[in-house]
Amino acid sequence: MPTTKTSQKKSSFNEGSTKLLPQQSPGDRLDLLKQMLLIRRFEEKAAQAATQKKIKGFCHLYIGQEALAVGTISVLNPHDGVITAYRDHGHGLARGMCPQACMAELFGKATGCSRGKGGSMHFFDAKKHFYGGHGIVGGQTPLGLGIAFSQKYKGDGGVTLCYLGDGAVNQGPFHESLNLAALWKLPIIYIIENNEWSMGTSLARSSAGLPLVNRAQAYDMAGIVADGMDVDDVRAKTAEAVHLARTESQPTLMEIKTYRYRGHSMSDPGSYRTKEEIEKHKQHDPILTYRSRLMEEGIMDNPTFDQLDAEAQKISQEAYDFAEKSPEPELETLWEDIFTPEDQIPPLEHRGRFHR
Amino acid sequence: MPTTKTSQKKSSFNEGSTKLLPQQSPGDRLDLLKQMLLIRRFEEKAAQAATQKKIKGFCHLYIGQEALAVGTISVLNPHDGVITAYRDHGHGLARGMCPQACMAELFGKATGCSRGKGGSMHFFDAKKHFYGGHGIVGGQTPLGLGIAFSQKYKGDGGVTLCYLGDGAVNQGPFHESLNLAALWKLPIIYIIENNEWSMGTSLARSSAGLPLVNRAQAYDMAGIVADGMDVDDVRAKTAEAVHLARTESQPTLMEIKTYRYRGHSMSDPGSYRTKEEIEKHKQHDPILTYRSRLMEEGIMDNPTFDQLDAEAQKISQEAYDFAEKSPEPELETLWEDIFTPEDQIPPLEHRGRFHR
Amino acid sequence: MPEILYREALNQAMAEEMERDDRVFLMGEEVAEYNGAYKVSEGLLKKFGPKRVIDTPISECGFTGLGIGAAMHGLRPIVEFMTWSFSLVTFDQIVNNAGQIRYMSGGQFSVPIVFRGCSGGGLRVGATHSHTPENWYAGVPALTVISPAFPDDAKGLLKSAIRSNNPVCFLENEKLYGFKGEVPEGDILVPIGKAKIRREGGDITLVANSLSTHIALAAAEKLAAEGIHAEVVDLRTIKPLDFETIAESVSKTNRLVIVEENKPFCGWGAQVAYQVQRELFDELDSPVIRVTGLDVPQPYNSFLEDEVMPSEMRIIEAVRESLA
Amino acid sequence: MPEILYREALNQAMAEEMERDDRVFLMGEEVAEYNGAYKVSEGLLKKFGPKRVIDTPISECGFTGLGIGAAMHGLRPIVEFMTWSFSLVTFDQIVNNAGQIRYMSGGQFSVPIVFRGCSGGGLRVGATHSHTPENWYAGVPALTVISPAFPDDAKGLLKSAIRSNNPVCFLENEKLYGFKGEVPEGDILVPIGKAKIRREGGDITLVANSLSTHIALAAAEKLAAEGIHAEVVDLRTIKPLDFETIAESVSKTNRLVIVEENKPFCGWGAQVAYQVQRELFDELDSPVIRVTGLDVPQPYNSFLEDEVMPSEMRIIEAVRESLA
Ligand SMILES: Cc1ncc(C[n+]2csc(CCOP(=O)(O)OP(=O)(O)O)c2C)c(N)n1
Ligand SMILES: Cc1ncc(C[n+]2csc(CCOP(=O)(O)OP(=O)(O)O)c2C)c(N)n1
Ligand SMILES: [Mg+2]
Ligand SMILES: [Mg+2]
Repeated sequence: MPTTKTSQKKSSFNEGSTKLLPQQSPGDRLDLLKQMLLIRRFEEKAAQAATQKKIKGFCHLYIGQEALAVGTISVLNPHDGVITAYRDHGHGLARGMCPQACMAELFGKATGCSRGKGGSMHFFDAKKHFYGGHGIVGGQTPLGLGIAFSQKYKGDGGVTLCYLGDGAVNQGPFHESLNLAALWKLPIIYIIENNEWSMGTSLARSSAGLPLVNRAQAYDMAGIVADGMDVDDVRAKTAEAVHLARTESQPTLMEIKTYRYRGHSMSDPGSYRTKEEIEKHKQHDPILTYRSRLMEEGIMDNPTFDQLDAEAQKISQEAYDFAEKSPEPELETLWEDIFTPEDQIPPLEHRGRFHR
Repeated sequence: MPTTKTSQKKSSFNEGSTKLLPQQSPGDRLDLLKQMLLIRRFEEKAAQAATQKKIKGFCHLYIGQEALAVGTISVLNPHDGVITAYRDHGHGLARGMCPQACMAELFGKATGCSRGKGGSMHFFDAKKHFYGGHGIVGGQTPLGLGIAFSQKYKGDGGVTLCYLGDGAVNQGPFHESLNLAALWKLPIIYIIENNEWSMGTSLARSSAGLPLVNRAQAYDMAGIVADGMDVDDVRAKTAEAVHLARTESQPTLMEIKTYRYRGHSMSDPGSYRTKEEIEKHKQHDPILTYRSRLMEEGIMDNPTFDQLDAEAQKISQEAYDFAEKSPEPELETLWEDIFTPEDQIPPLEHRGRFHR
Repeated sequence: MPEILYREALNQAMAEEMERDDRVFLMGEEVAEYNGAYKVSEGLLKKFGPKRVIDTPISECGFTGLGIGAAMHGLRPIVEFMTWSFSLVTFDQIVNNAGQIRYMSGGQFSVPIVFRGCSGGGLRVGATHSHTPENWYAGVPALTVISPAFPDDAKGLLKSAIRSNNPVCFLENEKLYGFKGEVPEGDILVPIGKAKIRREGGDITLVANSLSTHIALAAAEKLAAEGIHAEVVDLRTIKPLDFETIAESVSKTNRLVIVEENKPFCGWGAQVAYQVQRELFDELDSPVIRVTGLDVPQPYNSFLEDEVMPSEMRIIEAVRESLA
Repeated sequence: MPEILYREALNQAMAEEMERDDRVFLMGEEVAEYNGAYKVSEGLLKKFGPKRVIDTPISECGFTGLGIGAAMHGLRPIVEFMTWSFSLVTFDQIVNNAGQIRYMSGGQFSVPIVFRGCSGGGLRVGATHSHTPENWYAGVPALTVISPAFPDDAKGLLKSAIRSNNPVCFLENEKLYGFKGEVPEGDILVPIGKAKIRREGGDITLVANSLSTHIALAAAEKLAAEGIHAEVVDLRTIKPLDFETIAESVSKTNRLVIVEENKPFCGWGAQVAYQVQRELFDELDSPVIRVTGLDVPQPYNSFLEDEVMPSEMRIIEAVRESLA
């Protein structure tokens, strides 16, 4: 499956990807594992909190897809841009966001990364160059373009990763974005997280012309397929795309095959999929696969794994505790963040109880 | 240039198109010429009326593109659907709309095809199954899908032609439409009228991944290229697509190469193109080319051509006269056609002078 | 009379109309195999098959336009938006195509289509997912906008909407899907454009719609305990506005508080207030007061969001101010 | 003071701000090589080159979103819609992204972007091309909506808009592009959110914006001949609304007619009427009257379209009714 598709466009893909990635130290390799474990354990805690109704509204879990966010983001520089859809916890954590601020956001607390105003679908972290967390399917795809445009405009050497689901592929703005990215040679990598389902709709019921990576051809854009259950494959393929964006300012469309173990959101029983289907994918669990590989490489043994896992659990529990004991936002903060402070425009209402 | 592209999909294209078109009688062949001449002369009259300010607002002329509308529509059955963008005079006339009602619409008169309410961009004729005339670039592409959907739903054997410009290709709704057409196998033919320009923007500045017909591949949809300056080629290629839609309920994307001689609209000086470029295309004028061919075929001689041309001029002049002496709509009609009469909802205003 | 859920009432309306008329079909994201994201279309796929109950890709422009084109060709589509917030991506199709084609064609093409789905806030899903777009659509001359508060109206108005030859925006409310109420059996048709007095009272008029009607009724209940008798007008249809019913009530009470969840600036309540002061200037004993969603993007946090939404308390305070 | 065209004033504003700040760039359909569909960007490509004056494909969602993303990353885009009617296809990007990201991110991301272009009717281009969407956008809490009537404000407000760190919808008017007026040279900044008295009078207040201001002024002129002295308030900014200036004028005249071109239902005039009756109930000697675009889709025919648009005559009749 991890074959590389290239477009008619001559690209540097053929050089082979290993050249593009510096040799990883054992510590670096363990780090990927740590990140995946953190996401897994964080999401399990989030699931628990959602069941307890401590998290309200939607909560879309990333469990099963960890290697995708971790692998792709691991090849970035700190100033590169990352933007994604509403299933954003994994990307946020992989981008180095504080787990406590993330969990607090899920709880809607004042200490949340978006001050409790965004919620699960709307994580943001300006310092980490994490541009959200976007709830409208496909709506983030032109935004990603803008980040890449600005990177090129400023000449800051940055590139942008913009994620979308397999279902989002059929939103018009994504196509407008692909055309603009190719036409203007913007340093952006569109990453389709193909987890085979958009809510209860299987890929084949939503998209003609599979595989999805084919959509790149229409714009003479480079296209790459990667195995999203294998963090190393994800890294290698992403490195090719990032290299192309960084050195030639060429966009790429990546299709990364993955799978979500849980329902679409916490409120989805997910009865449209068979147990067998889910089990089949769990056989290729990204964490277990990588764990075996690290053991084979002699980098890690079982006790180390257990220790790392315990650490991830601890961080997640601390995030939970932090979120729980954090204060609710002051009612006053309702009126903040509408306009920039230096340019504040008084809202329509007097701040009394009812508006005029 | 008139090569046929087929997708990976096995289609009936390879049979060769001649099989799909019944042999034309000399009268039928002359009829194509008559229609092209009518459009040419009608548009010249419209240009004159616009210069005289008898036509207000926008007036987008079709001169140069006649073979495209005439050739494509000539293979349809009367109940098939036709829908296009704002450059719609040619399609309306080719679909058999009354030239007088068309010209009257341009003049905004009560006798216009849309009662003077639509104008140049919004021709409609329900009896002729002409679904408009649409001003928002790309906005008609999902509508066409709906007509085809209904044809299939009713099983009435109909197919739909939906036209769009080369510039419209980059509107998101078009891509959503392509995916839906392919996914649901709707009997629609999307026809890109590639006249190389969208206003002052050349094709290469608006679209990556040329030729445009490639966009079909992303949806595993059949794609065909035709020479829009050659009415016979247009007919033959359209017949293939219509056959596929009618017999297999499969959509096709056609890219038909053409050229507009005039500015984008009457108010466009068109200085972005060189005289030479325009002259080059006029060498392949669809009417003159076809005229020569008919002469070679012994179907027509010069006097006949002149007579047909005179007839087209006469019809156009009559349309102009009709439009000119037609009455302006009654002010009362302002309030009509908002809601269906059997389901009339009184508008907000009392019908007095100012609204409440 | 049987008591059923608002959600079930909508389901019945669709099922009955689909039974009655072959040309009616339902299309939207997850409406078929999933039985609807909010189970409003439960069982319809089974009953009517995949030709008439159709799951779409996430392509709102595509399937909205498809519905409009099909309506022009003689079908009678029901297009479900998973929520009305997602209709924003296809605003142009609704406004310019559904809203203008009949007029622009000089009356040649009718567009008998119903756009429906839930709208409104209070669900802790943040600013992008909590829109109440009734005022946006009501601003389009040829669009009808309906937002029922009770199961009987949900059923009777949806049936009328499906039978209307005009394009209708039908705004349900997710918080009401589980609301139970009496619904007459059989072919009930509630007229479009008629408000309903849900509670009588002589001291002040409350005009509301959808979920806000319930909040207004609860506030009226509390006010009654204080001896203030509020008349509650449930608008049901936003446009065309039933000004007569409002006017009659205000002529009696001489005071008006409007309760609407949408953001205040140019909300439908502003329109009602304008018309009331215009037509009933001398009848008003105090200014019209609006209780609206606050003029901030919808926050996620539940305390903040509750503060944003119209509340019983804000209504009661507004009533007191009006009567002061 | 030099007299220049409204179009030139806008051009100057952009040129000066682009000169002043590298981060400002202009993007839109035909803005560069064609010099703008309405020549507002004339000469800017030549001056600033293709990096900063950028022709786009016809992909409003794409380039609107691109602008917003670039603004989040620190640039200051000016996005031109060839006309505001075409913004409907990207309504979601404007409302949900430009309008909500700052709030949803807890203030982490500013979106310093200006959306601009012409809006309004009277150009004989039919219903799809004649929208006046100020009320739709003003209904979004975090959006600023500006629509200047005169060249000086066009320049001074556009410069302020470009310098604002908030997303601004800047609605020009095609019929005014050729309007000539005095414009001070140099760095004039007109404050956002401040209305301006364009004519003083003690008998009645007329509130208007954009093209309607000119119609109101013409009506006021005629009324003056009858001895009726109307004060004309040019709103300039629709939101935030300068209620103080309106209130001051109405407190003096005790009568108000609002002139707005948008369709009546939930137009901004309804909001103004609501606030006025709410705050100045006892000051009003007669009801607030609105003269609006009529509640029909915009027709193509010029006589019909003229009937739809606010006119001097309708204003004069409204004033007479108000004073009766
Ligand atoms: C415009 C819009 N339409 C519909 C939705 C509702 N919705 C949210 S997620 C989703 C499915 C998306 O599936 P996919 O893109 O495959 O992402 P995944 O959930 O698998 O990560 C839908 C239909 C939405 N948020 N926005
Ligand atoms: C959504 C939208 N954006 C912009 C416009 C303005 N506009 C009208 S025609 C046109 C160019 C279209 O070019 P093309 O699709 O090639 O068609 P052609 O004019 O060549 O027939 C533009 C930009 C519009 N009508 N609608
Ligand atoms: Mg998916
Ligand atoms: Mg073109």
